[in-house]
Amino acid sequence: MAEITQHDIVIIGGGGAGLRAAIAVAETYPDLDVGMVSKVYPMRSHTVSAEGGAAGVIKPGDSLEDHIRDTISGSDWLADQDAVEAFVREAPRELTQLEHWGCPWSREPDGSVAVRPFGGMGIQRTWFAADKTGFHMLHTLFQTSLKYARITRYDEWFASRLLVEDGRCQGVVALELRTGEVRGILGKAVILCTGGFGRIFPFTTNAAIKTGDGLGLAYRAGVPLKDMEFVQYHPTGLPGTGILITEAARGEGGILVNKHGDRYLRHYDLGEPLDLGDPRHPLFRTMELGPRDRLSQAFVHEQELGNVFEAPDGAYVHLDIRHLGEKTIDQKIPFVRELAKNYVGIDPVHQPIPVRPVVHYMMGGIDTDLEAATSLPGLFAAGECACVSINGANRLGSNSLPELLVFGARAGRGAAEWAREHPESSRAALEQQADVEEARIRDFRGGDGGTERIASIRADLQAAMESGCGIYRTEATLRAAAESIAELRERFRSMRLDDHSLAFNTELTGALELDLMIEIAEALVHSALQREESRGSHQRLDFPTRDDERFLKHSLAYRTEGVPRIEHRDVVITRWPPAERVYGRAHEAGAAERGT
Amino acid sequence: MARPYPRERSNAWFLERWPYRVFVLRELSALFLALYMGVLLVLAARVHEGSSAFRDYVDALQSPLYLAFHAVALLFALLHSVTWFQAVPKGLPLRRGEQRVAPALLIGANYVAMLALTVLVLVVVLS
Amino acid sequence: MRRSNEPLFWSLFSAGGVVTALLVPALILVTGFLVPAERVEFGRLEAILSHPVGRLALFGVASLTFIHAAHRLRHVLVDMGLRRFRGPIAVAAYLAAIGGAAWAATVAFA
Amino acid sequence: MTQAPSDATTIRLEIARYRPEQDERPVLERYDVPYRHEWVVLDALNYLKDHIDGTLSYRWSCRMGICGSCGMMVNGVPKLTCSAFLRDYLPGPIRVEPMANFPVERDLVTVLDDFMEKFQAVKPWIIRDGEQPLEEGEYRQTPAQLADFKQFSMCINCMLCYAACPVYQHEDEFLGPAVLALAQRYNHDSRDQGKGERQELIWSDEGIWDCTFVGECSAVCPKHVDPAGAIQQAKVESTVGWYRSFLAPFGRG
Ligand SMILES: Cc1cc2nc3c(=O)[nH]c(=O)nc-3n(C[C@H](O)[C@H](O)[C@H](O)COP(=O)(O)OP(=O)(O)OC[C@H]3O[C@@H](n4cnc5c(N)ncnc54)[C@H](O)[C@@H]3O)c2cc1C
Ligand code: SF4
Ligand code: F3S
Ligand code: FES
Repeated sequence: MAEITQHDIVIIGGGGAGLRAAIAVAETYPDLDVGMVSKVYPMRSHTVSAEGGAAGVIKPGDSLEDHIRDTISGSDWLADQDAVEAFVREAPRELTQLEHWGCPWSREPDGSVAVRPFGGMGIQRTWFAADKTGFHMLHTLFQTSLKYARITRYDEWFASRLLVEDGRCQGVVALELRTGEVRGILGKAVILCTGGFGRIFPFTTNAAIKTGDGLGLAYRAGVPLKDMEFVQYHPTGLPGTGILITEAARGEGGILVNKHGDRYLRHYDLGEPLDLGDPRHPLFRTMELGPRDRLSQAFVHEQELGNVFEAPDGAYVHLDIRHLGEKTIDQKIPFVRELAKNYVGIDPVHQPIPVRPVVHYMMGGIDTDLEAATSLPGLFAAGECACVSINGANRLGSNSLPELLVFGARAGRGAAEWAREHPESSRAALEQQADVEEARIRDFRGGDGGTERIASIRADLQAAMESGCGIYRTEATLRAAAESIAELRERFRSMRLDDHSLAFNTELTGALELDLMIEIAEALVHSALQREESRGSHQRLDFPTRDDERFLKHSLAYRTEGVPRIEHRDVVITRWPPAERVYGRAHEAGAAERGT
Repeated sequence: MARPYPRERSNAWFLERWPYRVFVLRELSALFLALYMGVLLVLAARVHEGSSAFRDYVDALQSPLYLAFHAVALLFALLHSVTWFQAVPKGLPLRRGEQRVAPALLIGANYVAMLALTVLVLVVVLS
Repeated sequence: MRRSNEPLFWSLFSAGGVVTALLVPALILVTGFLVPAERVEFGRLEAILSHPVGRLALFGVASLTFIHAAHRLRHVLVDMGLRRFRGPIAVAAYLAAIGGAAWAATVAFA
Repeated sequence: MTQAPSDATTIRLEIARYRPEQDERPVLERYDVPYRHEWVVLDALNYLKDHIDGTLSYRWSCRMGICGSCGMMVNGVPKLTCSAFLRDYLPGPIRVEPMANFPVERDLVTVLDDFMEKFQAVKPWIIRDGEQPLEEGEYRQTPAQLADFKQFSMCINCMLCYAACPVYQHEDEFLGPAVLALAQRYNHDSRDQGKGERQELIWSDEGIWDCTFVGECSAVCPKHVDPAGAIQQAKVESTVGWYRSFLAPFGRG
């Protein structure tokens, strides 16, 4: 029999979003108690590896309107404009709040926070803490959360199933890694903050824990996954490991060159390169400061033209920051130097860094409204696992960290209000569900008779995703991927574990993750199949143009017993009608317009 | 099932890795400093007693045993000086604005002071 | 939580550490090698050690060295495994240092 | 360090295994894994887990030296295994053990409870008498003021410093290097006013005074936090405070 514990609110995930939500509850309703379940100690969450920064309008000369416009055009008009507005309005306040909690933001000489340029943004508005922004944000949030006695943590507990009764989400079943114990953790409201799922691809900047568990849990509980087809490739990952070289390297003036030394971005409608000595370099929304989708796509074309370096770990181009000089590099982007030295053996002060596009961020996620509520009453979601949506078809760099804060806080407050209004219901039924889940996990662990190793199924899944849903897709590649996934689902049924023990069984959690990864990979592929257009990061060679007529819509994937059912919902357009998405040229025109 | 294996404590940890061995030697330098101070005090007492008492003690100091002791003591004293200077910037992180004053500068200043004092001692004693 | 008295001992220890680090190698050079080599005159030594500054310096250096050494040895013995006897060790070490300092006083101010 | 024989194709790992359900104590098991020039020890462990023995347990996540979860003893020295290259240990074998000075939960996984408790005990959050309303914007902090604590804020809680500290090995109550550095991080933050609240614990015997400046904590720290320096500075501050409290017995301590 699974043991049961009870909280007012259960938060799954101790990353930026989860911690922000927990603090929001503790601050607004100190009488409520929070259980925070995380499969790793909170400060290990993936938010820790975000490097570049967090966007928020604070400087004179910048305006909310501009941030909104950059975000919407960056999203290729697939973002909901009411959501973007709310986000942009609240981001500065949230970032300031984090400052008050002790985040060591980099500063101007006068003591105000400093901002830096970032891809796709029309002005310097990205707050940063050197190039360890996510690290500092996460540690600040975690340390701040420690002062609230009513936050109870379940560190290294793996959430494997949502408890749904009376049409409401009322808790979660989780496995304690240390003991192997399975427990029902009840809450009148549940918030999913489980982060992204880059690990369904083989080559990603994402940490090992980013397997998308929360999406799988929600999907299985009947909540739709939104805009899953939009996968962001970051143009500058290190070959081999996929470790990210932050966009800040380009924000500070780094340039991309192909094997002929050509700044090839000029050929892809991203504007004309400025001389490196030109004080205007790097120019906003131009060349290297274009959006990620366009830069990654340019790489593929260069590769087809044979203009890139070939190597066993994959083709690459050069990111050159030598002209910044040792001092700037050590001051502004020291981590870039450290990573390049360690993982490719190159000191960027003297040599260009090899880089290639790498899966980085998932625009899609659990469908939520502006208050972070999902369609399942009592279930909320925030952070990278959610899709509100502000990122549409392509997220702008440095919008995700503030998103965690804004919607994490909203989710916390929303869940708290919900919890105050809704009493706990039939505990017996919940207990019974927990027992069923406990038995399922026991079976997983026992796993006799099977032959398939989870590592090989996972590798095949990742390979299928890469060949089927890469930077460019066609109906044929997507169908092939869908078929592979269906096969993998079968193979998973006959998986077997080497490890049958209770204590810290990471093979077991690996299997639980893989089970959910297969689900969301399937949702992704089928969402991509139905979107017969090219928009933002979703590029279909068989449908090369944007089609607002048919697809200015979100796709919603619902789980069924067969293939996912895909529905559509109109994008919320308020004041910014769809337009062509232009960089380089547009910036110059736009700047002239605004008289800057 | 949780049955953690308790943490292990070693009674010989200070022999296990070079940094620990150096640490223990560094600490033991104090023993030699103290012993040497004893010898110095005896010498001073002999000086106060007069030249013949002093003469006798100089004879003793010329024995290989004393010479060996002083050689070892000197090595330990130098180990103490080097490690002590190394530690100074740790406790005193001087800063000029954003930039930290290079620890090497502070360490260097200590060596300079030591050199100056050594010269002073020699001048006072020998001149 | 008991307020620690370590600052007292530690500051004396540190003072001793500084003085010994700067001076002791030179002193060993003189008394351990130059004196036996008969390069130092008796009269010179007598003059130095009878001079008030010389007396004070000898007392200062010697007593600080003893305190420094007592403190260090006290801790290293504990670190090396005599944790159980940490109390007696501390008492013994500082008593020895005080004894040493008293001896230094009698010699220096004789 | 031995030069890489360019034809190395495999390398031997000796891994400490402890399965509480079957082992009385940790035992070393030997595995041969492929050698690749660009691999770190963690890559070898992952290979091992995926292809040879799925029962091996260890923690890891970011594989880029920032999440702090992959600390282990590599040939007896605390290391982040995601930043320890196989090529630096040629020709092997490489001994991989759980971090020293912690109880072992399973294989290479240690128990963090003690660390987490002490971590919280030093109140690692901004403490202020009064809050400035958010509408008035950020607290001003000059780059120099930031530099005053920045180094101590770089700690990734990997605990390698604890694995290297012999005092922590023998003294259960000792707060230890990273936690003391963390306290300094807040005490030195120009926005913080909580020094008084932290002092009692930090300045106690279990705080800075148990440290005998072995210094290995700083030597093994992958993020150059220099906890030994933090502790030395706190000792100086505590000493100044101690004398001051005698000079001004009626003032605030
Ligand atoms: C290398 C890199 C650099 C980036 N840089 C930037 C940047 O500069 N600017 C920017 O805006 N964005 C950046 N991003 C994106 C941004 O960092 C992420 O989108 C964001 O941190 C996600 O935060 P989160 O709180 O949603 O999830 P995470 O921080 O990933 O946390 C997820 C949490 O959920 C828990 N969890 C997951 N599954 C389970 C389960 N089954 N049971 C229990 N707990 C579970 C985990 O333990 C973890 O605590 C970057 C991303 C990467 C990969
Ligand atoms: S101080 Fe250094 S070694 Fe210690 S936990 Fe922090 S980062 Fe790791
Ligand atoms: S190793 Fe330990 S003794 Fe002090 S200097 Fe570091 S904490
Ligand atoms: S895996 Fe994150 S620090 Fe090594």
